[in-house]
Amino acid sequence: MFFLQMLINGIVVGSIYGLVALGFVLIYRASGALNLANGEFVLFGPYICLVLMTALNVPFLVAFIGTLIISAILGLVVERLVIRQLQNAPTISVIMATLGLSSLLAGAVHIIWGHTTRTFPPVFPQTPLNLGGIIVTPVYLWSFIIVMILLIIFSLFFKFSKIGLAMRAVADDRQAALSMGMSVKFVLAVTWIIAAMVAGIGGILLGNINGVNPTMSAIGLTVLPVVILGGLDSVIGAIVGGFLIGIIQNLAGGYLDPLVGGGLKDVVPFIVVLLILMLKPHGLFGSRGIERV
Amino acid sequence: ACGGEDSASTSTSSDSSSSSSDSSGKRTVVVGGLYDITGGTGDVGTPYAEGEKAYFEYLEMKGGVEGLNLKLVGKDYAYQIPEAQKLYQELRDKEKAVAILGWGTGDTEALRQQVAADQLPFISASYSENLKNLDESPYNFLTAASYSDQGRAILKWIVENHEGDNPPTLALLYNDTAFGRSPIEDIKAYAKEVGVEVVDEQVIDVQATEAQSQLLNMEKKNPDYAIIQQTWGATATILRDAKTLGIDTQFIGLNWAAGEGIIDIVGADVAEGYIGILSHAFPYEDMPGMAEMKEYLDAKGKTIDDINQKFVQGWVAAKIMVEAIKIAAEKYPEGDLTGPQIREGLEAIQNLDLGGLAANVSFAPDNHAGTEKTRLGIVKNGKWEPITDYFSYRD
Amino acid sequence: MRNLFVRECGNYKTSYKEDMKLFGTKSEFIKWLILIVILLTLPFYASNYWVGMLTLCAISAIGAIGLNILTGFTGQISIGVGAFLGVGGYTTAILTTTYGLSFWISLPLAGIVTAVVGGLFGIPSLRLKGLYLAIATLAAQVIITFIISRWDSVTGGTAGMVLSRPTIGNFTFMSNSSYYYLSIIILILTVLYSVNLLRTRVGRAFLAVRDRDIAAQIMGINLFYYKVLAFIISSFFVGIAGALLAHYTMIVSPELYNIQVSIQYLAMVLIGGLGSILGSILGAIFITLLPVGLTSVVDLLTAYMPNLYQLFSAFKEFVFGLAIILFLIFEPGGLDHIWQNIKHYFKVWPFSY
Amino acid sequence: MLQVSNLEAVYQKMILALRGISLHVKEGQIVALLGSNGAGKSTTLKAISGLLGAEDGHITDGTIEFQGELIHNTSPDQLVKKGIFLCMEGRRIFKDLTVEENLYAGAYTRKDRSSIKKDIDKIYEYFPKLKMLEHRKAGYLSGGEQQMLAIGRGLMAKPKLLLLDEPSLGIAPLLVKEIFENIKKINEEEGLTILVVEQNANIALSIADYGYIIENGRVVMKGEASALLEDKTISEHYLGSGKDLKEGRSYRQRQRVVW
Amino acid sequence: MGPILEIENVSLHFGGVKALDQVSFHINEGEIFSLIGPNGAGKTSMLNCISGLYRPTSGSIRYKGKDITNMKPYERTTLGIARAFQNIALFAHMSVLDNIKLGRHTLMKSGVFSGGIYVGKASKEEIEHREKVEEVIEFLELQDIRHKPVGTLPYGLQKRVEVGRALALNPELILLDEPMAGMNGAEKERMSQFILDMHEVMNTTVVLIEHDLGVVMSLSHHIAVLDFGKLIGFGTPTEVRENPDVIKAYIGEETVLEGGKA
Ligand SMILES: Nc1ncnc2c1ncn2[C@@H]1O[C@H](COP(=O)(O)OP(=O)(O)OP(=O)(O)O)[C@@H](O)[C@H]1O
Ligand SMILES: Nc1ncnc2c1ncn2[C@@H]1O[C@H](COP(=O)(O)OP(=O)(O)OP(=O)(O)O)[C@@H](O)[C@H]1O
Ligand SMILES: [Mg+2]
Ligand SMILES: [Mg+2]
Repeated sequence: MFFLQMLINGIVVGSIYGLVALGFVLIYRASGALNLANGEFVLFGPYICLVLMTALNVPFLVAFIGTLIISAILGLVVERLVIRQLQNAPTISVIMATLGLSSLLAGAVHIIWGHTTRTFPPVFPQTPLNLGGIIVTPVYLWSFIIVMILLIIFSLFFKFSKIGLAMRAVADDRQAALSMGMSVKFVLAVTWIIAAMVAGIGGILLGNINGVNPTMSAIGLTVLPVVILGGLDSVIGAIVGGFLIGIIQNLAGGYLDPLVGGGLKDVVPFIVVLLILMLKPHGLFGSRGIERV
Repeated sequence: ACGGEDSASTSTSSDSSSSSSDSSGKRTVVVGGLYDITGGTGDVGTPYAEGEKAYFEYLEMKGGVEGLNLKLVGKDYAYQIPEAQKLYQELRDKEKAVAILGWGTGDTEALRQQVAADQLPFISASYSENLKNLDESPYNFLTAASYSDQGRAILKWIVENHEGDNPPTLALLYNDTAFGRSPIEDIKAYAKEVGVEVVDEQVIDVQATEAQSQLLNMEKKNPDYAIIQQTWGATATILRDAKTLGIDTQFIGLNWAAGEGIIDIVGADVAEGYIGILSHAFPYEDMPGMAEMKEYLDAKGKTIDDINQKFVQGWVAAKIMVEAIKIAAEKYPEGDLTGPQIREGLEAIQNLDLGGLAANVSFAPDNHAGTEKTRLGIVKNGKWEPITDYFSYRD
Repeated sequence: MRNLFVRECGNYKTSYKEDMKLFGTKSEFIKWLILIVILLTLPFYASNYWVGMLTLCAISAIGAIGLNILTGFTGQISIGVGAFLGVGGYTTAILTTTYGLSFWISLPLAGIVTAVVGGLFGIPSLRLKGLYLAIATLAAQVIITFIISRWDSVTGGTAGMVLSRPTIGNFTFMSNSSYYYLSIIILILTVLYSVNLLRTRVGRAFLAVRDRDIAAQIMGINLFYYKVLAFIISSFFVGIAGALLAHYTMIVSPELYNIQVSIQYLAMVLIGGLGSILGSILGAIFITLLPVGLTSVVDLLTAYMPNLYQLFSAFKEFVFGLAIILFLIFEPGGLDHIWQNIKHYFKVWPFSY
Repeated sequence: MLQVSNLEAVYQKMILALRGISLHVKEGQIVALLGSNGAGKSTTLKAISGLLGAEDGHITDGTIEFQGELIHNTSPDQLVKKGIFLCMEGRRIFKDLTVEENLYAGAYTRKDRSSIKKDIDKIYEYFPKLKMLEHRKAGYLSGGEQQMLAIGRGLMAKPKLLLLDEPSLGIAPLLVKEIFENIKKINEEEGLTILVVEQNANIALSIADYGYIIENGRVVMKGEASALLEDKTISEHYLGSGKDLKEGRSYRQRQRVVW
Repeated sequence: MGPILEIENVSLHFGGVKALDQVSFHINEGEIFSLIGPNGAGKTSMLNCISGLYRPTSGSIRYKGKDITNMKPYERTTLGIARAFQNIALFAHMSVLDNIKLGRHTLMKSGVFSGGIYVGKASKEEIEHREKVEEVIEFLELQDIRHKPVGTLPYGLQKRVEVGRALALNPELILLDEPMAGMNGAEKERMSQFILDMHEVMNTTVVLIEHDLGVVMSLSHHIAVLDFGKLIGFGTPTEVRENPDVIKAYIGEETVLEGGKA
């Protein structure tokens, strides 16, 4: 029972990790860069949703869609004003720029919304569900469902849309992609828009769990092991990685923490990742970089 | 004397705010402030900083301190210790601050040696027991019961109020930082002394969004009480997950785990019955000490709804510092006030009446812990209500 | 794996070549001499505060040079510098405080211990590349700080340890200016060493590993050896910087070495210029002083609008981010590149091909 | 169809690569562009297809006209939509995509998605080797296989004007002939206009209608392909002297090709 | 002169693909040896096996009688095996000079200490080797571009720098993978002369992959022909030219008639 509860906990918590990790994967697929501002992207969503819900008094679903739209705009603006300017710069500069972005966005959040923790009016039912002795909070169940839906959407998207192909081509060789008639700008814009939207969704779910305050952006770094475990360029990897890390964390918390005096929960993902990388240098699902001479 | 001050006096710096007499013949005294506004503890750091500033503004409103030109120069270090170290240098060298109002445990401890070397009295919002040690921290002052004393007070309360036949059992929930671990050993030692059994300890990260594995582990030991040494975020996580899992342990938070914010975050429902250390008064409590603050708020066109307990806490810290400066200024009417003189001022404070905003404080050359007294409160109907008066575990 | 450091086309960096020229001509040498003299006389005319700030800059510069050797020259991104600074800091703390060793012995030992730890965490570089390696170093960061905060008996746990300033005979490096000299001299030695190293065989091998590791192998370069070597050398300097910093602030605690620190160092090398020693120094100065500058602006503004202090504080963060972004957009080559352009402007090379 | 006039281009604001090139390609023609290493051939093609920007290059002077429209300020993706497609030098296949995906990438701008599958099969007919490698990541292909893929990708785009940069690079002789025969065939059957840069002057001129020779960023000679084929200087410099290599040389006395 | 390199039953499989299938041949010391075959025949894979980038699935490779099948690539370099790549693999950001200097890596000694101190040992070594590098530069006529970053050079010149980098190693065995790709007739002739000089002046054994049969036939002492990973022909140019399998798979009837000129 204890084990099962840990397992389920891991999965539900992992679904949020997966969601946030997805944002990283999308950006990586299109530009080979790590979006270190992902955590701040996550931060924006719930604030916007909250403003829509409390200040404008719209129902949650409308606020949710509104948030998606505004997040999309945020993604677009970021791409236009920052990423596009660095089109010809090395990837590491782009990574650095996202770092700058994270500081800038965090500053913006502070300026606009201040420092206090805000809470969502209850959106999801508050009473925990008892599934045969295993207790799950509805918010987490919802994140699990949403993650699954997104997984399907993205898999289909990458399979059937040209953008999916273009994203990978752009990441592979930008100049060659241009010569194929792929608009690098368009591809990047779409990627950032989607990534911002995904982050927004993750943020809203997270905000429903623990309220919203600027420190929430820390999730950005927390999920890095997830992304790496799954493989930087794999959508399915992000999700599976999310579940795995969630489970590992909970099991470690459940069984190992009592032995070492606690605190392993936050370190264990990194240890696991280090070990797994030794066996699979590109994560579980990441594609191997090709080098031929 | 330290080298820092030596070369400062020979420097050609042309900073305006040096601690010399201005044209009106008043002596300028600069107090430095280190705030966290934009960092990890910004939610409590900001009202605290506002409280400190408010007190200085209030003083000015009331005509200031006789013969002194008192200034508070505060800077946001975003809870980054290296930044705090830089800003401290700036306060010391550029602003010529002679006393510091600090903030977190990490940065206070990081600056401990330095302030001792520079001889600048330092009051921070960290109530770490370490700082009581006069050999190691000769310039640090504690304005409220240390975390350890808070824990001891809780233990005393438990022993006195525990119902049931078996001796009370206790769990400790804290995070892996200097702040989190600060009282743990002392609490364990004291628990042993008073016959409370510590059955479990769990480490929960400051930024944890869930703590189910830890709580389930704790549940196995089924403690009667659990003491929380966390900030609001993690405390909220603990209370919520405990509710979800149907854990019936009585949670009791130290001062940073208590306060209004916790109710705001988890909702009155979940918070109901949660007990916490109330080291300072809430604005809505009708304490005599509130009069000054109300006067200030009126002048600013604000009400007590605009402030919270952390504001009060900052206000009190500033007030104690100013009190010390007044004493020092009286004793040393000539020349610039220096750090050691202000320290003397602080050490001369005897049973300073804070009008119920906090326990009265006294210092002495061999005691920098202002008080051991604190009180407990409980959340009832979405509001904190004190359940004890200020008391010391020794009482 | 994509090479993270190569822009898709065009605009090639020739910093290595520039390095060769750095001391190549007599006039250059004289210029550097003048610079050094300026640095060494600085405490005589700068305020105590600025001497303190520059000390911090110098210490950061040592660490940034270390990181640049790893990231800029060998192409291995590290997000673990913070923890390695900690290893240096704790080593010297333990050696001087617990074992009573002299600073002058513990300083190099701190470098060596950090080098060993860095080398250990460099072992995954055999198989990991690019961002995967970067995250592995992040893991190093998390694991090392975890160990430090848990190894109470040795490290004092989360409470940290207290250090004292170094002494020679009766003289203690207590004043800002004396510590400034200490740091600056070590910085100069670091610069001399790394500039020389990087223009000789080992440095070329580093660059080769960064640019095209397969070709490098065929040139007879043992990839593993050089990758780990880069970790070792880099960590050595980071360890030295950590030790210097620890004795400067006189405290070590796990919270001092968090990931923010790692990220700041990464920012130093990127803003300064990857693969440039001078860039590392400029970057260290920039990242150390920009917040200071912004604080002054905030103070200035607050003086007029005291009620907006909170807003301005947040603005600081905002502007900091903005500065980094603008910088990357308008000068992707880093501060080093700007410097080169300025130099180019004022100078006609006596013998340019 | 394509008119390049007095084109000047620089890299990194200082390296002058083209110094006033003028070219004319008529609809339905195959035009060959010859010249030694560094002459500026690739730069010319990149300029036409708008790809200089990605290499920090700029057109500083001159105009490019395609079907009566000035295009030197048009973005590369627009140019592909207009019907100009460049098979870049050095293959530049997408390493991480499979062979098939690379071909799909070639057809990125095409609207007639239904016939793409059919065209891919056609490419496999031209290059049976590719069919065998269909699902392999392109990065693992041999040099020549990659080159086939690059050409196939160009054909997939169904452009009006195809720019080929050294299609025969690294291709075995038998296949070179086949490729050029196919190019000629497509040109004749589908009226595809082609501008080809080639080192193998012999074979390029043999299928071309017209030829340009550029050196140091300038056109130094132009004419009907057949006439150029006959020219003696050309055969010496571009085809090699044909002398026995082992005769009469010492490396101190080597002659350099100077125009 | 005996064989410098002996390839024995070397096979190399990638999943289902047999890039090399039981290939055996040998290369004599001091000769110019060519490896030809259609695209994807396995020529580059063979060089990769020789230089250690691929490890054969089975079979062995002996260099000067010593089994090197399982040696690391960088170890082989120290034995005097150098290589230039088919797809240019230069260090694009470095100057021509530094690229070639890198070729001398194994011949130099300065390390972490002497290099960092520079004065003395390292500086002497740098100057000493600079002279050797200049010789290579002169040999390949790269004088006027020696300070240019190689990334900005035209394709043909980059190929030449690659050869130079390999040559700087003072190799006994040099592996050249299509060094003349992207060159016109005259340039090929020039590269051919460099190769002949390497062979004659420097006494290096040359292994050459090249699709231009004219060049191959006139330069090589021996030729091995691969097709689909199998060795389908081996011998002197004349022998290979007349081998019917080779004609069918690679040369083509007409080409032979044209006199070996593609
Ligand atoms: N990215 C670049 N940056 C700077 N200079 C460049 C760049 N690409 C080409 N050049 C320069 O432009 C000139 C023309 O180069 P280009 O590539 O057009 O020659 P090419 O005729 O195609 O030669 P090749 O036959 O070798 O391919 C050369 O001098 C080359 O050095
Ligand atoms: N690392 C690898 N993974 C999978 N397949 C490979 C790999 N390396 C080579 N191959 C395959 O092995 C075969 C032989 O490739 P190789 O590069 O040796 O050919 P080649 O003879 O050099 O051809 P070319 O003349 O076109 O360069 C090809 O079909 C190629 O796709
Ligand atoms: Mg070209
Ligand atoms: Mg090949």
